[in-house]
This record gives sequence, C-alpha cells and structure tokens, in this order.
Amino acid sequence: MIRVDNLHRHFGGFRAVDGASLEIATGSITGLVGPNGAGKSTLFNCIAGALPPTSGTVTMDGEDITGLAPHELFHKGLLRTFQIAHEFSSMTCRENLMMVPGAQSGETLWNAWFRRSAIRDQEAELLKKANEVLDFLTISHLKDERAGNLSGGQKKLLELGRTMMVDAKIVFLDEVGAGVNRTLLNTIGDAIRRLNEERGYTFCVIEHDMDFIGKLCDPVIVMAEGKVLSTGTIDEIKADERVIEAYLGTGLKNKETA
Amino acid sequence: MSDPLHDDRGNRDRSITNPAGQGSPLPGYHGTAKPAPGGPFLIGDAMTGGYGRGADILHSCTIAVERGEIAVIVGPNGAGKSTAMKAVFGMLDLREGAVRLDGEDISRLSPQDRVKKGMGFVPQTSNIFTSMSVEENLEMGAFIREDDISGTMAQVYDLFPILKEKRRQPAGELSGGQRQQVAVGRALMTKPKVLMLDEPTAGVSPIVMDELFDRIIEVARTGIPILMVEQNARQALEIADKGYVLVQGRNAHTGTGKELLADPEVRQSFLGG
Amino acid sequence: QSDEEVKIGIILGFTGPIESITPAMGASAELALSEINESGNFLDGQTLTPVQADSTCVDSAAATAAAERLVTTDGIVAIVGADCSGVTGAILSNVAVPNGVPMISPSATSPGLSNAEDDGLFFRTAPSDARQGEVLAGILESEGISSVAVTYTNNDYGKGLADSFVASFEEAGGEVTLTSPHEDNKADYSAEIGALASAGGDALVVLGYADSGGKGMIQAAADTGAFSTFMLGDGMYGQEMLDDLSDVLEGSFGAVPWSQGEGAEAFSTLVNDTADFDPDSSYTRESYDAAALLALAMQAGGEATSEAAAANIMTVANEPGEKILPGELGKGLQILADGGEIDYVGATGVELIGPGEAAGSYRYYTITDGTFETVEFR
Amino acid sequence: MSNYLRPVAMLALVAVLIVGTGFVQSWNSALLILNMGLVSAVMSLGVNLQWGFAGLFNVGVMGFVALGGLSVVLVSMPPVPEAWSAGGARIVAGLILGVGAIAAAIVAWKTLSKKVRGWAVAGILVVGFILYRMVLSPAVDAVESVNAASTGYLGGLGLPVLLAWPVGGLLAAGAAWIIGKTALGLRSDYLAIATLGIAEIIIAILKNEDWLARGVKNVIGLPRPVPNEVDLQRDPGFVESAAGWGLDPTTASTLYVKAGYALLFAAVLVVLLILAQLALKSPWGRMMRAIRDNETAARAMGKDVTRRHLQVFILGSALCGIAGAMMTTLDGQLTPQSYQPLRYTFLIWVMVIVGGSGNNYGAVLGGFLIWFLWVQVEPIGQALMGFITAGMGEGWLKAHLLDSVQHMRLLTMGVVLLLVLRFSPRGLLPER
Amino acid sequence: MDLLNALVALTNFVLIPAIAYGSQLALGALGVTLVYGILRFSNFAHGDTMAFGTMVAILVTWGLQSMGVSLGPLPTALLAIPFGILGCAALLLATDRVVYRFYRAQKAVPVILVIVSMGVMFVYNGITRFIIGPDTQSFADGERFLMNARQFREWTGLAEPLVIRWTQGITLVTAVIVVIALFWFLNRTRTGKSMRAYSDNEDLALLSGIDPEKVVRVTWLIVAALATIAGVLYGLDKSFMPFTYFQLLLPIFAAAIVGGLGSPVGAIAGGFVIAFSEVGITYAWKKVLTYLLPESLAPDGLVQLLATDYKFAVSFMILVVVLLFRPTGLFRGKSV
Ligand SMILES: Nc1ncnc2c1ncn2[C@@H]1O[C@H](COP(=O)(O)OP(=O)(O)OP(=O)(O)O)[C@@H](O)[C@H]1O
Ligand SMILES: Nc1ncnc2c1ncn2[C@@H]1O[C@H](COP(=O)(O)OP(=O)(O)OP(=O)(O)O)[C@@H](O)[C@H]1O
Ligand SMILES: CC(C)C[C@H](N)C(=O)O
Ligand SMILES: [Mg+2]
Ligand SMILES: [Mg+2]
Repeated sequence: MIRVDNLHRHFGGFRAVDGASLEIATGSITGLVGPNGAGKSTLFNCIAGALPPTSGTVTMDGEDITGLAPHELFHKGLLRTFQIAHEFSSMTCRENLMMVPGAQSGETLWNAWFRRSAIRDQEAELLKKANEVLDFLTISHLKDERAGNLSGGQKKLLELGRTMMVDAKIVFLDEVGAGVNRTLLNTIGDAIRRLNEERGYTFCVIEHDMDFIGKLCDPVIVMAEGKVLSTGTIDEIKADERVIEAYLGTGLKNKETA
Repeated sequence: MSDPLHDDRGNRDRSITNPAGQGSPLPGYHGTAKPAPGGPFLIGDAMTGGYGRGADILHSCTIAVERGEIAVIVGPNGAGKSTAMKAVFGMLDLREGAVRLDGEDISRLSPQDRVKKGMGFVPQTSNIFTSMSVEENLEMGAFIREDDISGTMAQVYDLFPILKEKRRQPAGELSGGQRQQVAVGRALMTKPKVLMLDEPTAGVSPIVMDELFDRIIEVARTGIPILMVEQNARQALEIADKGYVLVQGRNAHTGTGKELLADPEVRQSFLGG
Repeated sequence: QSDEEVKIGIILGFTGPIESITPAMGASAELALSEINESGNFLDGQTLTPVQADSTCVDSAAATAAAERLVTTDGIVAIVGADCSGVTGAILSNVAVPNGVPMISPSATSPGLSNAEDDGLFFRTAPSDARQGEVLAGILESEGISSVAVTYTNNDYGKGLADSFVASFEEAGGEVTLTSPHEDNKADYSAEIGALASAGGDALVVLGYADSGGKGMIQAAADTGAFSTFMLGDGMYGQEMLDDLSDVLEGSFGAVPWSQGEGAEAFSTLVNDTADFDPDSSYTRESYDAAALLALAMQAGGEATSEAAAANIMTVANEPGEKILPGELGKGLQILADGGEIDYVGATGVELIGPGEAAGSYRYYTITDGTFETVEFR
Repeated sequence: MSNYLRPVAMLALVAVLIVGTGFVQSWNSALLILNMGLVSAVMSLGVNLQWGFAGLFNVGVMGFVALGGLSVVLVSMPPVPEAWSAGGARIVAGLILGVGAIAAAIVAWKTLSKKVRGWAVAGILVVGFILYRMVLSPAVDAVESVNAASTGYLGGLGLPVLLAWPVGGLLAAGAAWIIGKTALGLRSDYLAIATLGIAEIIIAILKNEDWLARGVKNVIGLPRPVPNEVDLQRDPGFVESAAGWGLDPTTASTLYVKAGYALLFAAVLVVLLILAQLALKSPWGRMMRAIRDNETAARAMGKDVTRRHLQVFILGSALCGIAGAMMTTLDGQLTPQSYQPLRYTFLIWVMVIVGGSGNNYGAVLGGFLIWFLWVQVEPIGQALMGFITAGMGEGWLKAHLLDSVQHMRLLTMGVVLLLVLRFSPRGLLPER
Repeated sequence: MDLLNALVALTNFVLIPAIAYGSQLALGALGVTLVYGILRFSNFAHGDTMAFGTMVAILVTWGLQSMGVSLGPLPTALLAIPFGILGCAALLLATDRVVYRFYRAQKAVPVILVIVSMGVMFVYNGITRFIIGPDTQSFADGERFLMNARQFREWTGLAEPLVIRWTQGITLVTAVIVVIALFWFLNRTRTGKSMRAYSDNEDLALLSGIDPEKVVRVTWLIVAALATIAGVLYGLDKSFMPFTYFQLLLPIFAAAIVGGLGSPVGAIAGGFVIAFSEVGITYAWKKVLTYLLPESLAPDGLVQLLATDYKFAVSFMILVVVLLFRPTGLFRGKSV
C-alpha cells in the first residue's frame, strides 16, 4: 500500500528522519514505535504531506505521492490523526464530521447561492452518515456538544470518527493513547480493529504503550535516530536486543516477571 | 471555551498576535496562611470547585500525602486529576474545602506564596521554558530563593546527569524524556518541602519512563513527599504508598497502591483489564 | 422687504497649511461686508451676514462638506473663497455649480481653474499662476541665475505653478535640474533635499505653503547645506517665514500678488483706522475685493440672489463707469441704486479678464535683514 | 426568537437616529449620513467577510477603497484624445512590459535550478525595470504635459458611471489576488502589516502617477448617475411638484438627488447582504468556520485552505472596492489626499468589531452606527464643550477647549470601541 | 579629492540621516517588540504612546525654557526626558490598569488585545491633540550644528559640505546607551530573566514564584522609557506633530517584523535595514557618481532608483521581500 524509500527530513543541521525505508502492507495494522525524538511524527508528517521531505520518495499503490499537499492526499484516501487532537473546537461534533467529505457541491459559492435544493439533499445524506458514525463511536449523546468541551479521550475518538466519514484506504494514527485512560484506549483499539475488518482500512499506529501495540499490531516497526531499527512481530521485537537497549529497556521484562 | 475572549477564531496572523506561553485564568487569591495544626503533611481536604465561573469539576475531593510518601492519583480522562492538582496549588477557585500544608491552612494563598511555602509543581503540559537554556530553567526554579543555589544545582545535575551535558542548550531542543527531567529538576531547585507531578511520563518511551520512575523514587527517599498523577497506572501504583482513584471529580477508591492493584473493579474500569 | 439679512459664505483654510494667513483674509472680507452694512445702501437696507467655514486648504472632501452645509443649511447666496486651488475646484464643481451659487476666490491661483466647467459662476480676484510662472522666471533672469532645482507642494496649486514656471523658465533658456514634489505635514524632508542637492543648481525654487512643507524643505536644505539661495512662490509669503528662518533666508527672494497705486493705499489706510489686521499680509486685498464685488453685483442686479450676483460681477468690475476705491463702497452702491454704472477698482485695481480672473501684478521682493524688501512690481 | 429580535431592534434604533437627525438638523444632513452609512455598511461587510468568516487580518482596506475610487475615473470620465495620441499607446506598452518582466521573473524562479535562479531573477527584474522606465517615462511626460492645468492624463472610457461600481470591485479583486498570492502564502502570515503597507503604496501611486488620474491635482466633476440639481431647479415640472411638497426648489432638488443615491446604494447593500447570508449558512460557510478553527486539521481533512483564503480575501476586497467606487461617485471627485488610514481602515474596523464580527447584520449595523457617531460627535462635542465652558470666564483655557472639539471624535471612537469590547466582546450582534 | 567629495556627499545625504533615523526606528521597534514578546500583542497604540511621552517632554521643556534653564549647546529637552518618561509611564500604567489588565486576567486571545490597542490608539490620538493640538511644535534649542557647512568647507577646502547636527549626534549616543542598558537588563538581571521567563510561559513563571503583575509593570515602564526617548529624539531631530508620530507606526512595525518580532536584536537590525533602504533607494546617486566616474561616463540622469514620492512605500517593499524569503524575520522572532 505505502512504500517509503530512503526518506530524509532535516531541520537545519538536525536529521530528524535520516534515511528511513519501510513498507505498509495493504489491510495490515502496522505499529510504529521508537524512543522520543526518533522521528516518528516527523516521518508521519512527511508521508501525510504536512512537511516536505528533504529527500527520498513515498509511493502509494505504486504511484509517487512525495510532497503532495495534505488535501490532495486526502482525496487519494490517505488520512491521518494528530499527536495532539485537532478538533474544530467551536463547531459541534456533528458538524465536525459533516464537514469532512470532499467534493461537496455546497462548498462552491455558486451552488451555495443558486442551487440550494441540490445542496439540501446532499446535506440530508451527510447528516445520516454522521449520526451512524457517532453511534459507532458510542458518543451519539454528544452530537450537539461543542467539540472544544470534550475530554482528551473523546476528542481522540472524534478524530477517528472523521476518518470514517469517507472511505479511506489508509489511516495514520499518531499516539492515540498518549494520556488516554487505558480502558478508553481499549475501546479505541476495538474501533480500530472493527474498521480494519469491516471496512478494510489499512492502519499505521504510533504508540508508546507496548500492551496496546502488542494486542493490535502486526507487524511492528521500530525507529531510532531517524532510521528503521528493526521490523517484525511484537514478540520478535521484544526479543530484539537493540530494541530493548534503545527503546524498551529492561524495566519491561522485570514488570512482566513481577 | 465558548466565550469570545478565549476561542482563538480568526487569529491566523501570528505576526501580530502571539499566544505563545499564554497562561490560564487564575482566581485572585491574596490571603495569608492560618495555623491549622495536625493532619497529614499536605492535604487538599474535601475540595469543591471549577474553572472561573464554569461548573464545578471537583466535588468534595480529598487528596493527602505524608512525609516521605509517594501518593498517586489515577482515573479516566476528564476525571479532574489535573484539576485537583491545580486546586491544591491554588490555580482555581475552591468553593468549599481547604488546603493545608505542614500544619497551616493555605487555602487563600496565591500560587506564588505557595511556592514560597515550599510547594513544587510540575504541570502536565508545557512545563519548561523552551526558549531558555537548561541552566536558566533551573535558575528560574530557584527564583524565590535568596541564598546560594549552586549546591542544589549540583545535586540536580548528579540526579539527572544528561542535563549537565546539555546545560547550555535551549530546553526546547530536548526530546520528550529529557524535557520531563528538566521539568522535575526545575521543581527541585525550589528546595520544595513537597513535590507535585502531573503525568510526568505521558508520551514518554518505556525506557525513559523506567528511568523517571527510578529517579522519582530516589527523590522520595531524600524525604520529599511526592504527589503525582499517572495514566500508566499499573507501574505507578506499584511504587505508590497511597493511591487515589478519581471519577468525575469524586474520590471513587482510596487505599495503598497494592490494594488498588488488587481490587478487580479498579483493574477492570481504570487499568484496562 | 428691508432689514432682511443676506448670507455670504466665507470659506477659507482656517486650519491647515496656510492657517497663518487666512485669519487676515477672513477679517478683510468681513471688513468689506460691514462697511456695506454701515452704509445702509445695500438693496434698501438689507444687511449682509458673513458665515465662515473651514476649507482646510487641502482636504477636498471636508471642504465640499462644509460648503454643502453653508448652501443647504445656512442658505447662503454667494461664496467668498475658497483659498487653495484644490478645494476651490472641488467646491466649484460639487456645490457651487449644482446649486447655482457664484463664488469669488481671493487666492486660488491654479491655471486649471481658468477653463473649469463653471456655468459662469466662478471668478477670482487673484491672477492665475500661468502669469506667476512667467514673473518668477523673469525674476531669476534679473537675479542672473540660470540653473535651479524646483520643489513644489504635492497638490494641484504646487503642480500647476511648477509646470508654468518650468515652462517659461526653460523658454527663457534657463536650466531646471530637477522638479520634485514634497508632501505637506511630514516630519522629515532630508530625502527630498538629498535628491535635489545631488541634482544641483544655483538656487532652490520653493513653491509650497508657508506653514508646512515649504518651510520644512527650506529648513532641511539649510541643515544639510544643500542650498543657500531660495526663490519663494506666493504660498510662501508670510510673517511665519521671517520669524523662524530669517537668517537662512537672508538674501533669498520671491514674488507675491500685489498691487500699488491709489487702491492699495486707500485699502491700507482704511484697514489701519477701522480694523486690526496687517493689510500687507498676502491675499487680504483680494479678499476685500471679492466680498465687495459680490455685494455690488447683487446691487446692480437689484436683488439679493445668486443669479443677480453671477450675472453682474463682470459689469461692476470693469469699465465703463465711475471708479470705486476701498472705503467708497457705500458710494458705489448708491450709484448703482440710481441706475448708474461703476468700475470697481478696489484694493487690487480689479480688472477681470477672460473667464473672470484678475490680470494682477506681482511684488518682487528680497529678504534683507529680516524683512521683505520690495524690489519692484511686475 | 430573541436572536431575531435583537438585530431588528438595533437597526430600528439606527433608523430612529437618522430620522431624528432629519427633524433636529436638516433632512439634507440626514440623507448624507444615510448615504455614507450605506457605503460604510458595504465596506464593513467586506471586512467582516475576511475577518469574521476566515480570520484574515486585513488592515489595507483604505487601498481597496481607493482602487474603487480610481475605477470611477477610469470608467466614467471622457477620454483625452490628445493625451492618448501623445503617449497612450506607449504607456500601455510600458505597463505590459513591466508585467511581462515580473511574469518572466516568476517563471524563471519556478523553473531554474536553485543556484542560478537568484541571479537570473535579479537580472531579469533589473533589466526589466530599466526597459520599463525607458519606455514609460517619456510617454508619461508627454501625456502629463498635455494641457496639464485641466487634464494632463489619459482620461477614462466615458462609459456610464454605474458601470464603475462592478469595475471597482474587479480592480480591487485583482489587487487582492496579487497581494494574496504573495502575502497569504507566508508560513505565519504577515498579512496585517503587509496590507497596511500595500494600502499606502496604492495611495502613493494614486498621488504621483498623474497620467493615471491626475494624481494630487484631483479629478473633479465626475459624471453622476442621478440628475443635476440645477437642471431640476430649471425644470418647471419639478419646481411645481416641489412647491406641492411645500419645499423651495433648491432644497427639493438637493433632497431629490440624495434620495436617488440612497436608493441605488440600498439596492447594492441588500443584494450583497443576501449573498453573504446565503454563503454563511451553506456548507461553504461551514467549511470556512472549520478552516478558521483549525487550519492544519482542515488541510488534513482535504480542504484546500490556501485557495479558500485567497477566495475569501478577494471577495472581501472586492466589496471594499465596490464601496469605494460608490463613495467616489457620491463625492463626485477623486482626491487622493483625503485617503487616511485612520478614516478608511481603522474606522471600518471599529465598525466591524462594534457591530459584531462574524455576523453580517452586525457588520451592517456597525457601519451605520459608527458612521452616525463619527458625523455627530462633532456637534455633540461642541454642545458639550459649550456647556462645560459656559461657566468659565473668557480666557486661554476656554478658547482652547472650544477649538479642540474636533479631536473629541477620535477620543469618542476609541472609548466606544473599548466599552463595546469590554462589555460585549463579540459586538452588539454576536455571531452565535 | 573627487573621491573625498564623493564620500562626503554620501555621508552627508545618506549615512548620517540614515543612521539617525535608524536609531530612532530601532528604539521604537524595541518598544513594539517588548510588548509583543512579553504582553503578547502588537501594540498599535505605540506611535501615539511616543507622541504622548514626547508631548509631556515638550511641555516641560517649555516650562524650563521659560525659567531660563538651559544646557548650553545641548537642547533643554534632554532635561525634560525623565519627566516625559514619568508622564508616559503614568499613562501606560493607568491604561493597563483600566483596559489591558481585564483582558489579561481573562486570558483573552491576543487578537482581541490587538483590537483593544486600536481603541487605545484612538484615545491617545485624541488626548494628545486635545492637549497640545494637531500642529507642528518646535522645541529644539541650544546649538543646532555640531559642524555646519561653512565651517566644514573652510576647514577641509572640499566642495561638498558635511553637516552634523547636535541632535543627530545625541540620537546616536543615546540610542547606543539605551540599547546596551536594555540588553544587560534582560540577560543579566534577575528581573530581566524573570521577564524572559514570563514571556516564555506564564503559568510556569507563576509556579516558579514570579509575580506576573510586577513583570507587566516593569515592561510598561521600560516601554514608556523607550517610547519617550525615541519620540523626543525624533522630535528634536525632525519635528513634533502628532500625526507624523502615528504614521511612524508603519516603519516601526516594518522594522520590528523585518528583524523578527519578539527579538530585540532583530528590532535594532530591522530599524537600520529599513532606514538605510528608505534613504538609500530614494537617493539620487548622480552627484556621487559624477565625482567617482571620469567625465565621459558621468551620468546625465539622476540615477535614482525610486522617486522620493515613494519613500514611504520602500519600507513595505523591503518588508514583503524579506518575509517572502525569511518568514520569521532576519532573527527568527517568536512568530510561528
Ligand atoms: N519543527 C522542528 N524544528 C526543529 N526540530 C524538530 C522539529 N520537529 C521535530 N524536531 C526534532 O526532530 C526530532 C524528531 O521529532 P518527532 O516529533 O518526530 O519525534 P517522535 O518520534 O514523534 O517523538 P515522540 O515519541 O516524543 O513523539 C526531535 O528531536 C525533535 O526535536
Ligand atoms: N482551563 C479549563 N477551563 C475549563 N474547563 C477545563 C479546563 N481544563 C480542564 N477543564 C475541564 O475539567 C475537566 C477535568 O479536566 P482535567 O484536565 O482535570 O482532567 P484529567 O483528569 O487531568 O484528564 P487527563 O487524564 O486527560 O489529563 C474536564 O472535563 C475538562 O474539560
Ligand atoms: C493662499 C495661497 C497660498 C493659495 C495658493 N495660491 C493656491 O492656489 O493654492
Ligand atoms: Mg511524536
Ligand atoms: Mg490531566
């Protein structure tokens, strides 16, 4: 699905991403882990078009998508969420969802002025869809709440919901779990799995919580200092000395024995 | 955030509007401390209150920590953990309840004065001066101290050796884990009588997390009581002498770390099974 | 229908870049009106009431608004003014012409006004700058200066005057190294002076306003030592100059519309014993005449209306008829009342030519030990 | 519903104020206020579009208004054949050359490799500039010397003046497009200060390019869409009906003319207002709000933020242009010197903020209300001062107080703005 | 000889004016940048703040002059500056108390504050005109020239004059002193550091025991000082008129932004960049070149990049260009 070749992204002299190459198989839920500052988010930003890569290529289904703008990628079915939730705070949850689908005829002024009726039907459909999604995420009771007033975890759910308003091919999730209560995190995990199974979304997930990664992801890619350190199943990773030494540390083992 | 003064709508032009580091609304506390002997070293007693004129977020919630102990607060998102910490630190209006430190009622003190009373606080987010060097960050920690601070700084440096290397670097260029260490160091510089940490390990890789926990235990061993919020509840409760579970601003469960870990209901609904 | 009051608008730049000379101009116009009222001969005892308004000299929008107010709200029948050419043109086309109100400007000198669309409503007692340009050029010749730099206030008075001056100076074989405008009300003119200085020239011709940019330019030139000799246009004539810049201007020279002879003397004496402003301040004579002409014209028309005024100004101003000097307005009115004819001479020896503007003569002065010293009249 | 009641009440208040002026002072001044109020309303509608909808901080209103004014001259004044023959063609050529040079530079920048392009572009621009000056300057001199006193410019197209309004919009839109292309793209954009400056530049050009619109020599006596007062006064039929109303011909004619303008302006305002409302209440409006809330997210959700910003920036500026054209038509003259940022930029902003940014009705309300104050503060202040100083004996202080009345204006405007921001920070008619 | 003449001409008409103007802009820009960095909004009222401070200084100067006080060759106004600063500070602190503080306590988003500052701008505008009127005021006295044209010509025998005014000398000296003092204060003193800390992160500053209100007060004091000094120097060197001070806002902002808003070094650099480009681009190089080049090549045109009519526009062309290539200004400011 997605293939990254020898990607570089430098900030001044600093090499945030330094020749990373990796593949994300269609239909998989790929985990991306690594120490702080490994360059995971930066890599995401480069793939999702938020940052132009310094060098290297990104291809999607064999088509070169390097350096395309986010909105172009969106229309190709590549969606992403943010490490810090980016909701539209002054709009209601429902509006947050309804604004997502692209190519709404109502978004051109001409139609907005002179073709009201056509828009009305379209709006009705969007509304229906939005309600479905809210149900799916078990937050339909919040549909008219301003998104700004949601709690951390609910915002993350809403972000996930936005990706469901259109038929995405692949979705990138950046630290869905950070600061999210574990129980809620499990709910999100289930949502992800269902999307993956029922709608055939491909996922790529950044997360520091190894239990979460372990339950959800296969394969798991480990990044360090801007390079891909190793790739494999969760158990292979946990066994990998370099990974332990760079990222997991010995604490994890102790805990499991404890 | 529905009121106009706060939603940042239509504010693209960062060249004329600079929200960087803008603080949060504060209550206008200007009172003085009253003696109130007895009780634990630090206690937020039956606190009820919320932000500004907004609805109450805490409902008679109690949090306490004794000398040399580590107390941990866990709970779902939006439960009010951070809020509780802020309440103890005088950063939101208490409608009821009191905060007592070392036999004094400090409920009416302004945050600055609480710092002077020896409270150290590391917030959940934006807890360092990104534009200032590591060393300046530490100096700022010691802002209220008139005496010579070099000794304390030395201690902080052998507690967090990495900081010594990067002391001249702007703190903003450090990675997530290192930032947290700077933040804790900054708090320690005040020679606090009690240390409060809000999710020190959020978004921090496992290895750094373990590192941090070890350090925290060390600090506690030096006799400084520690009150902290954690989402990595399991790990936290393992090192906790006392644990609080908050739900919607109320104390749901209280007990020693071990007890809570053992409690199936708690595991089920807060520690993710 | 006696003891009815007839309103005359007096629109001058009481604030703005010529505020130091306008009070005298206003007073002078009112002097004429009060003289007439005292005579009691005006249309069997009607009285003329002056209504003042501020033209700001430069802000056409404000000026039009003021004029609009006088016409629609106060119901004036004629206008004395405005002072500066820009606002005058604006008032003419936006207020005077639409409402058919005649106006006589004492000081608007831009050549453009000569052939403005005016339905025969616009007159002026000041000569056009087309003439002033020639005069200034002539003065340079007699000063023996053949190469100058020119700066003018960036409005249509300055531009118009500069154009006509440059034309006739180059005609006469002189060299203009650079003609550059300056904005009024700026704090700093060093850049403008820098350009002029590097263009060079034996003297700097300043066609601006005494209380504003013109003064600033001279100051800046003196500060940088760029020029030491200046020639001043009509807008620069004023006590202001001597007070603040006498040492700098020592030996400089210029021209200002002026007139000598019995009319001027009569005016001076009249002012000295009935009023308290300086009769020699610029455009005071022209203002007196403007007001007087309006009254006389209405008298000749036999009614206090705009039409009457507009129709008769030329006839009362020019031959044939009995000569009328300042102070003799009462007499003039009487003659007209009796159906006689008059030729108003007034303070400036009024002779309205072509489209109703003064032929006018100029006073060529030099500045020696802190005073304006007449060299000759041209 | 109260949120319908409020606007109605507010607008009613304005109506009362204006009619009141009619009774107390004169109907002429009342109509004058109404007309400028309508124009101001259109301007603040434009600014509201940019600020309220999209959060673009445009402090260059004055520039667009001036462009609108320019369009009136270019469209409605009769052409000056002598000038055209003197150098018209050459000027056009020069301008084309200039544009060409810039275009070439941009192309070069886009195509060439990093190393050379800097020099290449610089080169192109320098050469282009020199050529441009070589072609243009003589032509300009030629044109400006054609009967400088009364024309000295190319004149206009001699078309009906009403045409100038849409054209003014287009002119402003064009300028907005250029500005947007350069300034909107910036990472953390400096729109505010950039626009502030560009407005000044536009004015500077108007003042100094005499061949265009006589610069500071002003273009006066612009054609009017309504009959001329004198003609009315001469028309016996009109005089009669005026008498029927018990009005003297002069007053009647002036009122008639102003009323004519008022109708025209009102028509324009209503149309624009409806369009703006429709847009706001459509998915387009929703998208705009989303972008305003969080650009990054909007981008990630497939919205082309840059394009949308450009779009709304152009629309808003176009409105300012139209308003500018209307105003110049009303004045009947183009006088570059009278364009002051305090009056044409900051005052409009006061209107938007006081009215309630993000709410079209609010903007309109602000337009009327603030303009009314702006006009009436002076007499009110006079009265006030008269009252205060009544007690005082003659003297320096009294005189000073009396003649510093006109400065009360700025003061009052400031105080009003501050009070509104303090007690209803979202303006008199809040967005939601 | 010609070379010398060329140099002198250049110095006289470009360097000296630009340096003086530059220092004045720099001082102004410092004020803007401080408010932006520490109070987090662009203060549109700054130009009029300068006007007010200067006005107070002028009134005091007149008072002193009438009492016959004088500094010999130096302008009496220098004595009045402290009073000007006091007056200005009083006004600013009062404003802060009545207006800004409310929004600060509410943690209003900065853009609200920007618009508020517009309101304040209107009010100051009115007050100043109300007290001293809209007209030009001259208050410079003492010696005018440090060296005047005649002296210089006699002294060097060069054709070109070189004139240095006292005010220009004073401007430069004062500017340098003030800037050094400011930097020392911000980077070395405890209060200075606490200001930087506050500007970085308010809440955290609070947690370190820094008193926000004190920081704010100090900031306004410094701003008042900077504004007044800049204003008085400008007024001495050029002339005082409320409206021109309002107009100064534009080049000042240009300077602050070109340098990078929030960065003091940037403010100074920006000030000089703007000043030099304004003067240099509109200067007619004919004279200089005629001296430098042999007769044959001597230019007949003025060799002027841009007519002085567009002087005003230059600062913005510079601004836009700089921003296109360096969006956060020369010294990356806080603006991201
Ligand atoms: N805009 C930027 N300017 C300069 N350096 C940056 C920038 N963004 C990221 N970096 C640096 O690049 C490195 C990688 O950042 P990134 O956010 O990708 O790390 P990460 O893997 O997401 O870490 P975390 O798990 O904490 O999110 C970090 O050292 C960071 O300091
Ligand atoms: N500044 C604020 N103003 C108003 N309400 C707030 C503010 N900060 C938090 N809240 C609300 O207070 C409640 C508790 O917030 P708090 O940050 O204490 O939760 P938490 O327990 O810390 O959650 P998390 O684990 O995500 O940090 C939430 O509903 C939140 O919406
Ligand atoms: C009063 C005069 C200086 C007016 C000047 N002659 C002008 O036409 O503008
Ligand atoms: Mg990350
Ligand atoms: Mg929290």
